[in-house]
Amino acid sequence: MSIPLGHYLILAAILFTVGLAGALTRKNAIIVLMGIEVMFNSAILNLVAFWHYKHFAVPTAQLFAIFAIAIAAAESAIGLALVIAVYRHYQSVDVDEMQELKG
Amino acid sequence: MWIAAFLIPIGFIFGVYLTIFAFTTLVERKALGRIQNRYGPNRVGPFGILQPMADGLKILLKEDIVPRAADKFSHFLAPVLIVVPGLLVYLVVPVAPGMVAVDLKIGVLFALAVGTVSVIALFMAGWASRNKFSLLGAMRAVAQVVSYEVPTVMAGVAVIMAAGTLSTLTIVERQGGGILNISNWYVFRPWGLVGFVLFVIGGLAESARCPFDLPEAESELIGGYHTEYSGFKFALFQMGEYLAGMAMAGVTVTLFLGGYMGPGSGPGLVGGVIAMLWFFSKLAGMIMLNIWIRGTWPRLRVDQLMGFAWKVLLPLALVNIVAIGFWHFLTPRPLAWVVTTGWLAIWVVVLTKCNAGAALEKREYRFT
Amino acid sequence: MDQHLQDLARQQWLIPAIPLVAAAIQSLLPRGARKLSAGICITGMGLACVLALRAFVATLGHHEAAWAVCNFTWFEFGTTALQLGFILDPLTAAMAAMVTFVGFWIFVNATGYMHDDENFTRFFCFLSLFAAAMLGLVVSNNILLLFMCWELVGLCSYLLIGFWFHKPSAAAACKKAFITTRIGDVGFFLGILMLFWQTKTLNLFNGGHGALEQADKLAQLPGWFGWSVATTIAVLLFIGAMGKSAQFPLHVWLPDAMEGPTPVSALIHAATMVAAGVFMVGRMYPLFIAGGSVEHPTFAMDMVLYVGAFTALFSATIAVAQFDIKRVLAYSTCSQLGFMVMALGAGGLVPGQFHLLTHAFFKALLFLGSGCVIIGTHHEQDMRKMGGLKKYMPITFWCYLIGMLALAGVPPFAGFFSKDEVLLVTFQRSKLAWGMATFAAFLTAFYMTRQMFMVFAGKWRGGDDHGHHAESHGHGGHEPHEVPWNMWLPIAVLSLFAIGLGFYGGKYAHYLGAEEEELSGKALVMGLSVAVGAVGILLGWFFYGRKPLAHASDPDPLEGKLGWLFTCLNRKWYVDEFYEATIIRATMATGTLFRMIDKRVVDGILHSIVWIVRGISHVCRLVGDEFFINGGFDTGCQTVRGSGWLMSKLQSGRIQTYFRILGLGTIILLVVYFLKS
Amino acid sequence: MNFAFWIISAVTVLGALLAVTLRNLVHCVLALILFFIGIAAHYFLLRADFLGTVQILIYVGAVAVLILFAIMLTHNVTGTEGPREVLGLKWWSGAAIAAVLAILLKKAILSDPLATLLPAGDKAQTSVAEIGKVLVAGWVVPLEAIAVLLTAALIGAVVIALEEIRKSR
Repeated sequence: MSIPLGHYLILAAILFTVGLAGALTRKNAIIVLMGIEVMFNSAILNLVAFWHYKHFAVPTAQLFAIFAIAIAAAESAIGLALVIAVYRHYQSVDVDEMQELKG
Repeated sequence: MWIAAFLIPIGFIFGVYLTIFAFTTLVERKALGRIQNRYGPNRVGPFGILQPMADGLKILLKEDIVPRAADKFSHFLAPVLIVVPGLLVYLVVPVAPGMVAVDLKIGVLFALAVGTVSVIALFMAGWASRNKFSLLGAMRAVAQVVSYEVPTVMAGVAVIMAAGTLSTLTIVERQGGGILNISNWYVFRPWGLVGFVLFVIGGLAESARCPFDLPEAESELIGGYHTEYSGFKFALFQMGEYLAGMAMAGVTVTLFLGGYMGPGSGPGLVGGVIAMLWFFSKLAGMIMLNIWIRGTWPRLRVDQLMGFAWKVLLPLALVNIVAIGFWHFLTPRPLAWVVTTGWLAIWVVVLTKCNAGAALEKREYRFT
Repeated sequence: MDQHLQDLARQQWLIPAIPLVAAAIQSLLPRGARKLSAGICITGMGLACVLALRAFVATLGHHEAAWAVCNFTWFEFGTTALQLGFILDPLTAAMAAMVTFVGFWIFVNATGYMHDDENFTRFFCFLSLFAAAMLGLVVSNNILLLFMCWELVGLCSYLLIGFWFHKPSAAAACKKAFITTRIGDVGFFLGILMLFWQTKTLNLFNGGHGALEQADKLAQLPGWFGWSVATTIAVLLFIGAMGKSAQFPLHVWLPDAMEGPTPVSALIHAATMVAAGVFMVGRMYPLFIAGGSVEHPTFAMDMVLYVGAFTALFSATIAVAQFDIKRVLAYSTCSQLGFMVMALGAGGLVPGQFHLLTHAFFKALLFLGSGCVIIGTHHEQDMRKMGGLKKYMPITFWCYLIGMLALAGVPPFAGFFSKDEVLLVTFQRSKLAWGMATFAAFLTAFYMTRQMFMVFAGKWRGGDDHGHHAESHGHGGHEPHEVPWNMWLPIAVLSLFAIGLGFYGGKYAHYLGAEEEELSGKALVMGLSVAVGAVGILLGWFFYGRKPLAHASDPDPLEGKLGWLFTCLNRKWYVDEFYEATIIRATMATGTLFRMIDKRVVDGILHSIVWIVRGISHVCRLVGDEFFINGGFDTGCQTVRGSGWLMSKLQSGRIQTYFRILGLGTIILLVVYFLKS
Repeated sequence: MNFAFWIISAVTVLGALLAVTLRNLVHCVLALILFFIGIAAHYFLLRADFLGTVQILIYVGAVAVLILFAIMLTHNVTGTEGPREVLGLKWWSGAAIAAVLAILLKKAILSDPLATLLPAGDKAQTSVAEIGKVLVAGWVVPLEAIAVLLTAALIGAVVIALEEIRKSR
């Protein structure tokens, strides 16, 4: 009756693709960052799911999860700071307008 | 069957705490009155006992105005989100031995974590009402809550280190024993005292009461983030605020004042009732303390408020953790006492000294 | 003695050098330095004269022909060395002495004649240059040096004839003179080439293996037209001489050369230049006589003989009908030259050379005299407008008379002896030539007396033909006047020589080293020549002395007699017209013909070639370059740019594009993973 | 038990979808917060309580607020998105890539034998203390590294954001 691992994997996959779609399609930088956050969390969920189904006894998975969350938080902080700085320069957060680093 | 197991604590929490909320409003107004040398509300029912019901009825009858430009969805959701964290905290507050809604192993962390949710609610309220003043008030509230949350959590860490567990029940149990179940309260430890003070200040700040009630300071921001609310939503805001205050008081009690520990509290039915009595009396004491502070202390300026949080409380909390470290490893108790008190005393002096200038600088007026 | 001669030979080059240096200095003088220029010129000529006389005197004393040669290397290139040389022998010495002496007096006369000409300095510079060239020709032992001086002399004659170049007739005359002599020079040059080709040396006398010393050897070698080489060379050289000495076919330039100033005519067309041709034949005499003897002489000798004889007769006839005082003398010179050439052709080297010397003196005298007459009559040259000058110009008259008598061959004068010698030699050789010569002598006497009476007898006809013009000037005709001292002194000196020189004929023969031989019919020839001379003078007096012309416009008495013949003579037998009609038109025709050919054929070909090349290049550009190279190259870099652009599109700077590529990448990886498993 | 999973995963997916598709930025953030809470709930379901609270504490408490502040700083206060952008090629290509990826992942997961693994039953849940002990004992270096990283991130973010104030004065 309990839920097989596959469900969690699919759930994580779906969340990941939703996050990716968000990051790809939306024009607003902040939404892109949020998309990335969603992808991060789906990855960590995947990790925890695997931990739960295979290595329940070993606590290291949770450590990894914690580290991952910490890194994700730091990343989003920096990302948002950058977005603010870019906004100051472009007066807009439209991803398409930030094109100056082009080839 | 197991659903019932869930419903009883929820019902208990709702019943008890909401009535406490109701009467706290009354008591607060009467106490403030007394402080300000006047009677509080005494018209409705004898000694104004029925005042809360009157207020509740009044608010229910009031028209619920929603500003046209407001963001409908978040305007409606904000009051709900403010109340929820307050109530969630009570899940982990042990009222009597074995009597806690949910015995989470990470009770304290849960309580603190839930506290952060209220930040979002504040912001949503301020932002949803599309009102510059309410937004300013919300931003101030968020800033204040976030900056005071950190020292509070750090202070909680000290207790967790002492108790060695995150579960609130075990923490309270740890504070039992000793002379009359009192001497083991963490508040009577040097680091416990510091932690207690930090927690009380943190509690006041998080619920935006008294010295830190800048967000809805009437004189400046006309009520801050809940100016645009009226009717029952406004009531929810009031309830949320008080519940948050009481929640922090409850946590303070469990962490530092030994929860339900008191002379006579024990595991049995009678001990349990006495324990509950001790818990609620300590809770009332803390509430009275808040009201007292509210009545007497002037409001802080924003920069003083922020400065105080980051430049005094946080360092003190970190120092406190170090102190608990000493306490934990220095086996001969009196040595531990001396070292920790000395350490803490030094830091208190240092912090007040180097912050003296900032805190008390003379305010120069532009238009003299 | 021989050593002394050798030293003198070595100094021979000084004689031409001094006038050359004088010419160089004068050429640098400004127009105003008139006196200085004349002074330099005359002193230069004087010095050369002294040196020449010194050399002449040195050669007199020898019993056999005094002879010295000085050769030196001019410059070397590789193995061959070009040698030049100077010679001192009786022929050269006598000639140099004559040229310098006569030249000197002519220069003195010229100062007077050119007195009021503004190009005075330039004139005297040309004169000294001419003298240097003539002397160089005379003293050279090298045929190339001789030829160079020969050309220089030609140049000077051109410059001097065309001195008044602003006169179109003078300009045309100097060109005519130069070109005609050049035609002769071509033959001369071919002769030199053949000589050098055969003898491998240019020196005439070079100690045994000089060009002339090999004459006998040359006589054996077969040359052109069946003649021997020597004869061929002789013929070619004589053609040169004909050009320079105005012999029959090439004589047309001499009368026109009278356009130049009179001293020029005197110097060049009487004494020196025209004599150069005769001198050159004399110098090359061994070549002429090589291969033949007196009995059957070589073709060259015959040619020289008859050309000379005919020229003498022909020009004498023309001289009779001339009205210009200088043209009469010009034609007389022409006939006298004919006499000299005839003498050489007849084998008489000595009589030819001796006649040359005497003729130089009295012809110079006559020309200078005519110069004085022209100056006296204010540049009047037409004899019909003169007359009666005897009373106005007594000195000139007497000197002119002496010169006339010498020329006519009256016994005591120089002309008689030398002409008699010539006639004697010709008599030996060929009776026909002798007859022609004697008739020529008669005509000479006739036209000279005609000239004397027309110029000096009768009354002054100057100013008549313009009739009213003269009166309008208010002071009657221009009275002729005597010439200043520096004009009549030279003719006086020359007249002395015209008298005295004749007696030295025998000494001259001995001097030249020719053996004395008694010639037959000497008395007949001498008597006949004197008679002929007398008859000529009588006829002259009869026609012109008895009733001198009254007016310039009167017809010439002879004209009435001869009628059409007189006009024919006056027109110089229409030789010029003949030349004009034939040779000149022919050359013009060939010129235009070649021009047409050049224009049509050559240009045509060239243009077509150019057109073809342009066509080819055009095609190449269109097809090759434009299409292949440019095209290929352009497409090449186009693709590169294109791909470059494509790649750069990828780096569009938009973060989401990178994301999409990332997604695409993972998809591909997954697909590969599935396909593999 | 498993219907809780379905509800929570439904809530999470809804949160994620809304977070990505909503026009109003603030609503997106709220949806995102819902998503974070959903994830936390899943952690509780997977009996990783500590993780759940940490998730709530960090994401809901800090990151969400951070995003809100970012929106406030970079947007006109109303937070309304600009005119709805035309669903150009870019939008479709993004969505297409995501869809294809989803299909492939799903195929990969289903085909893998692990998918059918069942939970190992109710063994003792690792307590927070255990985690703490392991963290400090075996994983001290990573812990310190994370600490350094977080401080660096903190300082970095401040420097980037602050620059504006200094310049503006």
